[in-house]
Amino acid sequence: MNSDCIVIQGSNMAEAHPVGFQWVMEAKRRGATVIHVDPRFTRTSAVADLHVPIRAGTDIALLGGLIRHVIETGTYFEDYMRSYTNAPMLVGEDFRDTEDLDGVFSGYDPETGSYDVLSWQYEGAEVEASAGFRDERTMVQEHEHAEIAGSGGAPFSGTPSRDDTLQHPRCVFQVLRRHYARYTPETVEQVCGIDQDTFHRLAEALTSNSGRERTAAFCYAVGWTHHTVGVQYIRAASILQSLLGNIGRPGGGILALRGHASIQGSTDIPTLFDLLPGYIPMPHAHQDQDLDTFIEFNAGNKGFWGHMDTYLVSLLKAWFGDAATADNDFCFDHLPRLTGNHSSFPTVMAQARGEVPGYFVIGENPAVGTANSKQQRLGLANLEWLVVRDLNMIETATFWKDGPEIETGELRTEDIGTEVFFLPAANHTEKDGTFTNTQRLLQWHHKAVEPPGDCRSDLWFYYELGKRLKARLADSTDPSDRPLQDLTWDYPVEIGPTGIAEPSAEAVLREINGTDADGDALSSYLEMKADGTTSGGCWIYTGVYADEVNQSARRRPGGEQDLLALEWGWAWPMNRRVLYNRASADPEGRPWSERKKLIWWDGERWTGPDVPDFPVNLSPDHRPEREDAGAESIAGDEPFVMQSDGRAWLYAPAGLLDGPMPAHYEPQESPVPNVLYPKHRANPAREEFARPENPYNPPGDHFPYVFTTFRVTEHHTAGGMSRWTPHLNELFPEMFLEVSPELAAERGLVNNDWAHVVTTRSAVEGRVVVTERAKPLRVADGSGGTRVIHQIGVPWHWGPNGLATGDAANELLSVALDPNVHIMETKAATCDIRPGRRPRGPDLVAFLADRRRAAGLEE
Amino acid sequence: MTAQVPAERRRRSRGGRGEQLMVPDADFRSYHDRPIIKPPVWKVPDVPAYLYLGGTAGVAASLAALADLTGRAGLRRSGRLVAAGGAVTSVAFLIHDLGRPERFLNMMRVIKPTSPLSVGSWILAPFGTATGAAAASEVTGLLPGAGRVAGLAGGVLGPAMTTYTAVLLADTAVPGWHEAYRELPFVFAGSALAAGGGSALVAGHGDGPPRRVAVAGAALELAATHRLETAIGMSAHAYRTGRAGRVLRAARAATVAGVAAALAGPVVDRVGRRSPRRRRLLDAAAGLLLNAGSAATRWGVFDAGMATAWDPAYTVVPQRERLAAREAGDGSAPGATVDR
Amino acid sequence: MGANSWYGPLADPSADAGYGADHPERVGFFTDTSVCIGCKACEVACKEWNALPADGVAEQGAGGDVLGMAGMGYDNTGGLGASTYRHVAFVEQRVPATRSAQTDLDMPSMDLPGAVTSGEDRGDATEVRWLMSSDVCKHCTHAACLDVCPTGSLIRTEHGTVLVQEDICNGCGYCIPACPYGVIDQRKGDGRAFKCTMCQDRLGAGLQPACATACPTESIQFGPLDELRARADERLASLQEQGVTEARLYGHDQDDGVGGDGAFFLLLDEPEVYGLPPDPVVTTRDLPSMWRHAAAAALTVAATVGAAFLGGRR
Amino acid sequence: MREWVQSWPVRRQLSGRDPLGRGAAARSAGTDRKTARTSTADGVTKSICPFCAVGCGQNIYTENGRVTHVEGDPDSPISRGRLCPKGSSTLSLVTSPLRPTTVRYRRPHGTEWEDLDLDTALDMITDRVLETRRRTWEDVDDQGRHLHRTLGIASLGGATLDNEENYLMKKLYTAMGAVQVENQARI
Repeated sequence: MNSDCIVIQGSNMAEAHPVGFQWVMEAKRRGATVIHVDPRFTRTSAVADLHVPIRAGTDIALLGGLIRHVIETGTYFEDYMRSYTNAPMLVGEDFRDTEDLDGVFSGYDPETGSYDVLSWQYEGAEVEASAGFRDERTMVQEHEHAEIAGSGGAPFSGTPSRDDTLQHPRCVFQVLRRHYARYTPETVEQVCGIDQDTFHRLAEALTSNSGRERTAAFCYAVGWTHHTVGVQYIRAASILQSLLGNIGRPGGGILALRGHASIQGSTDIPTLFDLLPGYIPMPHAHQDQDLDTFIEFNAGNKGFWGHMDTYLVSLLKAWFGDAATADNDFCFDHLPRLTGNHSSFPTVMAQARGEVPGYFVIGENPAVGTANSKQQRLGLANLEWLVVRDLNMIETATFWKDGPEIETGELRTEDIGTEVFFLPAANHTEKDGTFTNTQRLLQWHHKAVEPPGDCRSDLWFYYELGKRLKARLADSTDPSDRPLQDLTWDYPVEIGPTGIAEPSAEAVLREINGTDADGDALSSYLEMKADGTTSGGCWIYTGVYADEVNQSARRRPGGEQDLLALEWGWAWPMNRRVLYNRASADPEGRPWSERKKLIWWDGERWTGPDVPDFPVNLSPDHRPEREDAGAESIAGDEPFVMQSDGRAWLYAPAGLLDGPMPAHYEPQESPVPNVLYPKHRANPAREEFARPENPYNPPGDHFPYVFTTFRVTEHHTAGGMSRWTPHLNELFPEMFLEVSPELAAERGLVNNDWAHVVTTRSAVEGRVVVTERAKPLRVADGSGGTRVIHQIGVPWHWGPNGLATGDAANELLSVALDPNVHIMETKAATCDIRPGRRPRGPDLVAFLADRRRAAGLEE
Repeated sequence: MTAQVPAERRRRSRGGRGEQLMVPDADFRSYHDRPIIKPPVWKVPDVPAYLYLGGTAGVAASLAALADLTGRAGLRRSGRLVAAGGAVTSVAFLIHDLGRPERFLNMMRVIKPTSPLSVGSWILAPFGTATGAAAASEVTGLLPGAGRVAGLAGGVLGPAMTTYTAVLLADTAVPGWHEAYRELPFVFAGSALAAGGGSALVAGHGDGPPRRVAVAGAALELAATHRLETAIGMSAHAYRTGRAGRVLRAARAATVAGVAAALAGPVVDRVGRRSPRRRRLLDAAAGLLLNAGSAATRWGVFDAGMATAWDPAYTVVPQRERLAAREAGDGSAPGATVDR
Repeated sequence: MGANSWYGPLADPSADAGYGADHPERVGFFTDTSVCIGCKACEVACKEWNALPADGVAEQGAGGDVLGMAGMGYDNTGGLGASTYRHVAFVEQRVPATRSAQTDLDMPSMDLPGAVTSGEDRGDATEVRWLMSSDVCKHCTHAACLDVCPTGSLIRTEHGTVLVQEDICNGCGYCIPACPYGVIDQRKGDGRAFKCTMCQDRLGAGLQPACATACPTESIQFGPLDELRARADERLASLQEQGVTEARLYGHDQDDGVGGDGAFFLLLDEPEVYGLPPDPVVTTRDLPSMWRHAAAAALTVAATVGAAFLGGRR
Repeated sequence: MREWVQSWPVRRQLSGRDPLGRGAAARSAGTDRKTARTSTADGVTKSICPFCAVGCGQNIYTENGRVTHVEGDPDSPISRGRLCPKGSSTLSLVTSPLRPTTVRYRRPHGTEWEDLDLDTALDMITDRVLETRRRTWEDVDDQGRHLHRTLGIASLGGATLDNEENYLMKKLYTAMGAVQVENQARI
């Protein structure tokens, strides 16, 4: 809304977030330039001022090209960059760049395919989390939400050396400059297929709309995260935006557009294996690690992470109540320990091996919604018991009856031993609760009606399950049952008109918010203590129940407020709407410009329309006396309060597993070599899984085309909430495949006839949509010439159940993951496409085996 | 700026409708070649039959009335029966074509001069009543005085019955009908005369006025239809081609043959030996041919209109020409027709 | 009933249709297709509010019931119909590429040192443009459907809109070919004709129609018609100023063949490209002449029959 | 009869200001009775759209304990009352006749669904959790490291769950010792 230029890249915002897109259109009406960078020409491109078609999976090459452009043309926001980024910091002498080592950074171990990150650190500072503990440094789910990326800046101690003239060859600025020196417009053209003219138009739009008076924003979604180098995509944008001074300022930023009502909440209060609420890492297994050593390893010294002890102790108090005492480390040992990657895909593979007897699937449809769905279904078929809770009879609940493997004869219903409980769920109109939206805003939804029949909220289900577990274990003397025995589980229950005893969601929210020694609701996480006198289930949400009021339910009409609308819902942390907004003022605390002011120092305190994301009384000239006192050790001109050094990182001396700076790597499956680093086609640190169900397409002519998955606005994700709704299904009634007229001619595809896309995993069919919107791109072929790349758009909303049925795109995909966050690559892979319907039944199995043999995968 | 997209015209194959593009590739653009207006949902044979029967009944009623006044009892009787039968069947077809037949009486809810169907209903209702009464009197022999009044009333309404249906078609956005609004009433008038006169020929009361009515009507029908096929601008094409063209050619053949047969009767009488039986057969054949021609004409007209509704060219091209003429500065009013 | 009751500019069609001076002001839609993102929220919101059945692809004008892709890109609705009161059209076309380069992007020309223009000369280059437009009943000032309706089912409302009264319609189907825009249609299995009501029930409750309420980008604007017309003029001027010279208003002119539309549009190409007639005329404009021709023909019939009896011979 | 004649639109045409029968005279009783179901609703409940993460405000209209309409909340500064096609389809989503409302159970190797009482289902699931947990419990690993967990029970949650629900899930699973707790957020 306040932006002067909006670059939408890795997102199809108009289609996936139409209502959010109103603000982009508003900005456009006011004269902002809107640019859409995407492999596909979508409804977003249709209303953008410029569409930049890009080869899927090459965004880092483009962003790197822009970083180089900004550095070489001197169009960075110099004052901002010098003061607020780590450009002046000196990198240690041991660091070697990809430019020096043919495509890997120093510390790479080809045996394990991983990095020892020690050599990446600053000179003069010690990065505490060493390689051996790196799983502990599990950071913020940066891939999903860039604004909070800083929250997890890896801790270090000491004062790094710096050169404020930016001339030292090892200062971050110079390191960065050398790293991207080869990312020229020519390279961008060769790698991405973006002609140089278009590149310059993009670069010009971006740089001319950044600086003191103007700001530009990036919007992204899973088009950036679903890659084997996904985290580095966002890092690249962060570097660019930090150089341009577009972070922490109105109309700037890097906006993650998330796809689900509370996907942000699902990471804040994570149902993720590696996190505890509020991005506190789950503890790993050690010989003897107590609470103090855990904190020491994980907490930062400076900034708000410096108080992790108070957050964690409050969490343990919230969970284990009176049983948690200083003497027993507040039940720290009740927490189960990690020993590796327990994320979704390794779990699925363990299931397929029969190692995981029980599985709860709650409001999710992995049987069609997860990459390499067949592998997922084989996991389901090897469970002992499965609980599915959903609104509709989704494929995950019916795989044993009518799954694709039943049709092909690979599985027989009678042979599948999985016991399945399908429990119908309540929908959002039938329960109270909060969703956290993509802007970190918690909004309460009130219950309007009672759920019908056996439908129940998930809150009810887990409350009931917990109650029964506790009751059954009440007399147990087994020490492993102590955590359940100690677990606080006394939530008030409201009996509804139809007799359903629903636990109070407000009471749960209040527990999340936390209470003080007197049992009163906390109003800020700053009030949390490490002595066990406070409790609180998720420190970043503290304040949502301030003054004993459910702040998330506030609904002062937007029309009565300014644009920030601080009295609508409640945003974490502390209801501030723009993170790092201290950066909207210059080091002395004055707004960079009148046009772009947000908060400023009025001589006594930080003030302005937003809630300052900074200690409110900390004057710009404050210099800390000690380096390890948490928030008190921040200098008054260091806006990035969650970072150990208060600065935005152009170079990440720690915290990432696959490089301190983003480098271009091809996707796991790519039709062309890596022009920049011929020795390393794909991210050398990516996670691969060699399994029979998970073959990777080899390079070569057998899979000559690129496909990218996408959403349309008329459907939702894998269809669990949209495939049963007539009014949505008539709008997009069938699976389809988007191809260019050139590809249609090459493969004999006819508009609205059938075609099928083939990978080594599977073949899926759809109606052909021949469109000039799909544009073949010409890129370098890695041996001095060029070749045309055809990209096929494959939407992923369908499955066998529901009103509008069709093949699921996820059948096509393999599982290869980003090493930092274990997210799979769905946005770029190779395939073949052929006219007509795919083979069915056992023929499909034989057909795929043939294709694998032809590609040299099976003998 | 105009987009450089040539009108990409596909042949439609769906549902057998719009079997082919009937207009030689005119330079125009459309949305996926879909019709701009909605083709009528009126069904065949309901609506063509309704048009044909109403017209035939109208002329028959007039013939009957004048026959009554001039003492031609046979003609009166056949006319009254045809009029009543035609009216009742025509109403039956109309009701059958309604989406909600049980709500037929809603036609009488309002009187709308802007609606030819409303006006038609208000003509058809008294016409049906009058001709029905006259026919009842004729058959039962009861109340001959009232029968005469009713018959005369029917006779007066008869001519209106023959042409309001032309307005019914013309008062639509269907190019083939609307652009023919000047000609259609005469086509329908001629067609009704031919069929009405022809029905008397079939009944064996064709001598004299009915034969003259039939022949004159057929001449009018042929002349007016010819004008349709040539003089109404682009839509004329639809009357010459496709199924409508074939049906109209068949109609013309039937009508011409009917006229020949109708004229042949008296001529044969004069030149050869009189044979009442042959004469009857010849007259009956003439009457049937004229009626077949009349019915086919209605069907052809109906079909031609449908064709112009399905093909967007018939809507777009004339409107474009109109706009171009206006832009060229002839000062004509918006939407003014440029034709003829 | 007044001077321009059948044709020509008419300031207050409600008054013309017998509503008292205290009737509400005339309302309508201004659909600004330049900001339409083709999301079809209007289609869904309309169907949800009006409880319309899903009807699959409207098969070539007559409401179909096929649940399948229409082969028309992202448009699987096809057109307006008896169960589809809003229809988003998608128009893909190739246009000269200079458009966005010179007009939309507020930036200097591309003479950066070292910049090499690859590919063809921009002058001949083309690019793809994708237009979207949400079509709806035009609620004409002179509505042919209303005029030809024999039962009085179709009426002008107090809001100046055109409404099918479901309790009256007998499914005669006359309104369907009368509409110059191809809007109204007969619902299969029901038999009656249906079209956009402009959410008559919501208007009565002081709400906006469902489509305008949902529209994320204000492409569909609802309001008093005079206000919308002024807003449209402003928007057109501002687009023209930005160099979007292809922008034009459609249905905005009260001197046009239907006396101006109650739902009018800002388009970026010729109307027929969106499936709209370029110069629609209310068919009843010619009705007086039609009646005169019909009367002349009827008199011809009467005269012919009469003359046939004049001979008197048997 | 008299009443009928008086309400006959033709009579209104002849006597009123709408002689052509194109408006006031032709209006039906049904049209006069039309009311918006939002006006007759028992109540309006403030809610949030369950689809994407923009977080648009929704007003839920209810009548006799049933949802009768869902539309955008104009008060929301996020959405200003607007909804996308999915958000606009919420009424159909929450009132879908295709929605299952009873527990369904498939026994191991079974070929058909069976009915199951909700309470029984809960008890059976409790049994399964306890048994699996007991069987797969890991107290320490072979290096003697404290594990205190089970790898026998996994969970995958959708990202449309409420924060409160996620919280109870994470809390219960963690106390249960389950660590393979994952979410759509990652996949």
